[in-house]
Amino acid sequence: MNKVVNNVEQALQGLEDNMTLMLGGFGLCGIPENSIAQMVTMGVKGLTCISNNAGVDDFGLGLLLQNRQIKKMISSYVGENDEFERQMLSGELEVDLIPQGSLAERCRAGGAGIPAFYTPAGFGTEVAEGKEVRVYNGKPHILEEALTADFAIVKAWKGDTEGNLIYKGTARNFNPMMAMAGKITIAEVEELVPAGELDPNFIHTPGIFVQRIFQGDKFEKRIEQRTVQPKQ
Amino acid sequence: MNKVVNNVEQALQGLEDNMTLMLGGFGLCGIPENSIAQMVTMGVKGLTCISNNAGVDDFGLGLLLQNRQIKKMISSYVGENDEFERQMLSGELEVDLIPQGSLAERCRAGGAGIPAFYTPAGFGTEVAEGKEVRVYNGKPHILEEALTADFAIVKAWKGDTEGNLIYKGTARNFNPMMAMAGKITIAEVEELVPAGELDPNFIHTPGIFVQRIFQGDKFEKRIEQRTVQPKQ
Amino acid sequence: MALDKNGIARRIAQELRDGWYVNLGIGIPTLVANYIPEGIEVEFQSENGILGMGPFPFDGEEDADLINAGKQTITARQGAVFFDSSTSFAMIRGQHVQLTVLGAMEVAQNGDIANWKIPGKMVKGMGGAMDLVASADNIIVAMMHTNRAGESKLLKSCSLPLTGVQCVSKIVTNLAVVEIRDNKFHLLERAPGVSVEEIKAATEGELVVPDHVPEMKL
Amino acid sequence: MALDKNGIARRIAQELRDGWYVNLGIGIPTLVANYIPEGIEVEFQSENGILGMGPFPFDGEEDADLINAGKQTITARQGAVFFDSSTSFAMIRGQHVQLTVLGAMEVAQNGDIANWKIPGKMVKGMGGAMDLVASADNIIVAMMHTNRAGESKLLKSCSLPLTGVQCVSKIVTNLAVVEIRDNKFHLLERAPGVSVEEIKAATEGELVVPDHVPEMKL
Repeated sequence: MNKVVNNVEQALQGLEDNMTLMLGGFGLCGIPENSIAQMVTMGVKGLTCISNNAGVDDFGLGLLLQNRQIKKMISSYVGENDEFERQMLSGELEVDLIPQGSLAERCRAGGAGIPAFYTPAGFGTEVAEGKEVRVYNGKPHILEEALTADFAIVKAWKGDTEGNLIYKGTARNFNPMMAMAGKITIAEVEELVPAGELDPNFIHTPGIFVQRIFQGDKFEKRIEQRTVQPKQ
Repeated sequence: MNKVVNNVEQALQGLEDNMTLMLGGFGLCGIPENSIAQMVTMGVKGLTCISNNAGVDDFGLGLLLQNRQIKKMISSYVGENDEFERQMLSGELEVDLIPQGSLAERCRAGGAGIPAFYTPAGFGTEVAEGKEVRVYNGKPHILEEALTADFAIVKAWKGDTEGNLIYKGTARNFNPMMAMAGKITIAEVEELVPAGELDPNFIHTPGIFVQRIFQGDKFEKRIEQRTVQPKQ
Repeated sequence: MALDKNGIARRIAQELRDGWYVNLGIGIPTLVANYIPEGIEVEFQSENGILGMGPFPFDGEEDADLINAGKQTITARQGAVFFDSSTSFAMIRGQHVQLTVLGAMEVAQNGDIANWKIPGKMVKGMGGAMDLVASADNIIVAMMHTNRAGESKLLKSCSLPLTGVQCVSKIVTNLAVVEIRDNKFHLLERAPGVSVEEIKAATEGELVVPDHVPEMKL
Repeated sequence: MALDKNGIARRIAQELRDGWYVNLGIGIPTLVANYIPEGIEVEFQSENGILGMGPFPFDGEEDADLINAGKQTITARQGAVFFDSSTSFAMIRGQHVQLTVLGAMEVAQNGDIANWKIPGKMVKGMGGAMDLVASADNIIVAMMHTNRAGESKLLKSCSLPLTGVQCVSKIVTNLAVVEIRDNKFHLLERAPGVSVEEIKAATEGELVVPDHVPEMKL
């Protein structure tokens, strides 16, 4: 079986209106740029997107928002996107805000066959509304359920033909858990290498979680907050 | 703060009778040999040991069993140890047998602040006795609780002075989850290097989980089943 | 003639499909890796933390840090990957492994399996078997049709403590290939030269026998 | 004279202890890293996946793949480590981080905190704040004592949607250091030149004032 597809068009085959997607990344760091651009081209609509953030107005998931392709966002923080805030306040966009740690763990749980788990995060807040509460170690915890997706789309630094992935720096973030939780997981990588070139001891996402892999045409890797100090 | 201790004696300071310990390893692969030898020397008794296996009669945890230092074992498979089987059948040793995946996940949960989770493993078997059952996705799951330990003792290939660890091959196994779940986590490593020498992108156990680290004097690394094919 | 262990493994290997990830238990299942059909690529997962398990090492090249779940020294193939036990069972529990092959002491006609404990006698533990059988969609049991005392291991209901309930899809024994459906054993194939009568006699549970039962092609 | 943001950060830095792992929120908390006391080593965790965060990079050396939770470009110190989001929150939820410093819109005298939402107005989301406040044993809030309208942010009870309940241990504001105990605010220190009366006037919740309230030493 060959997991390698030639381009982003082939990678996203079967991605249709009204599907649930997971998209890796934290802010604009480690997002699957090529796949997002292709989704704009495809014009798929009514999407439910599980992603920690919603991009900025003119990059990342912001591009899909501008285009009204997203029906619902499941995120932890969406502060950098004015269009998002406008659509949310006007009611055009459904939004499910989830504590970041619970979001990460719910994706991992979805990939790991754990349908639900208890966490203290969100107890006593509106996040806990309608959720079961149980006290462990003298502390109330709420029951959170696993998340899965029709497609999980992740971005890695390097990948091999078996689908094994490694990420770079803090671009790892949500990508490994989401890779586990997709019915079909697509990886776009900066560099695709033959199986055997990556050290088996230092792989972040084992290929078993990845169904399709391709080398992205172009990675802009935009920086959201360029903070520097002058050279002395 | 300095996590580096000079020797195994210092590493195990405070380890007392009747404590609960986690010990990494699968079979004899990746076990903390130096710490186990030291525990024999110390003669601590009444221990509850959480470890996937129980060693063999004359190596690994088998040494503590021969010495009657273990009160209770929490394991998934103990087939290679005759003394274990004898003590268990005679009732001298308490034994809690847990499905391997549940054992791994319960340790991770203990380290990750997740007090309980649902898993399908063991439903309908004696493992499920007294445990809550809930149906998710049409399939019954049982509720399993987190495990923690007074001391978690792990073995790594390399470690640095910050406590960051990397493992080699299949010697990784239970070590990373147990490292997370100890009130005090002790790492014995084959090679201890200064902070900065390990690539921050390829560390298996972040130093935050490790309180004490030392370079082991000697690693026998015994092979349990030497299976080879002749060179042609 | 009834199959030997290698014959059982050879027949099970015919069930492999290209691109599958497969977990092989200890014993007969391990032998399946020796009979992968031409033109098919599968990856073997061992629950102690490797995907892409290769054959035994050459004499003198064995590595104490590279073993399989049976604690045997192994090698890693090109493209292999090592991981920890919680990731390993995330693969298993999350149904990323397409086929699980394991041995059994008893299988019941409703798909229940017992393979980990004989009360008062054997207390080795379940290892990863309970996670595997509770999670996998596709479970093939590899075993002898009868035990050493000549008693059937394909039963109306298991007498030993269960490993998992209603989970076995197929059984390949020294005598037959049997599918489990609608709480019954369905005879699919006979071992070469083995008669339907012999299989019936060796099966305690309800066995549905079609008009024609083909011989295995090995 | 009331403290500025840097003064608040400087005072909070005095709470650091050698060997601690510390998570600093966005805003004033980030500044704490600039005032680590002599002779103390702490490691900063950023929940997007780094432990051992260093200062901002030199101009021209910024790396899009190396940011903090505020999406700012950063550097990694010697001995740093990168990890994924589930591991990051395992550290936080599992109480491996000894101190959390974060901002707030409101804090109540029982330790409740609100810092993520203004109904009908601000919908940025909670990010990692709910996990942090629900998990950490030691939470210091860094904020101005009053909001832009001059209203107290130390309240009998929060009016905004909560981020966490009964979790804040200490508050450091431009006016004072306040501890939360027994469902009351306890005044520990005054900012240099700020009177107890000023602090009382700026505190809506119940404030316990000891006979002597020392001035902060900065």
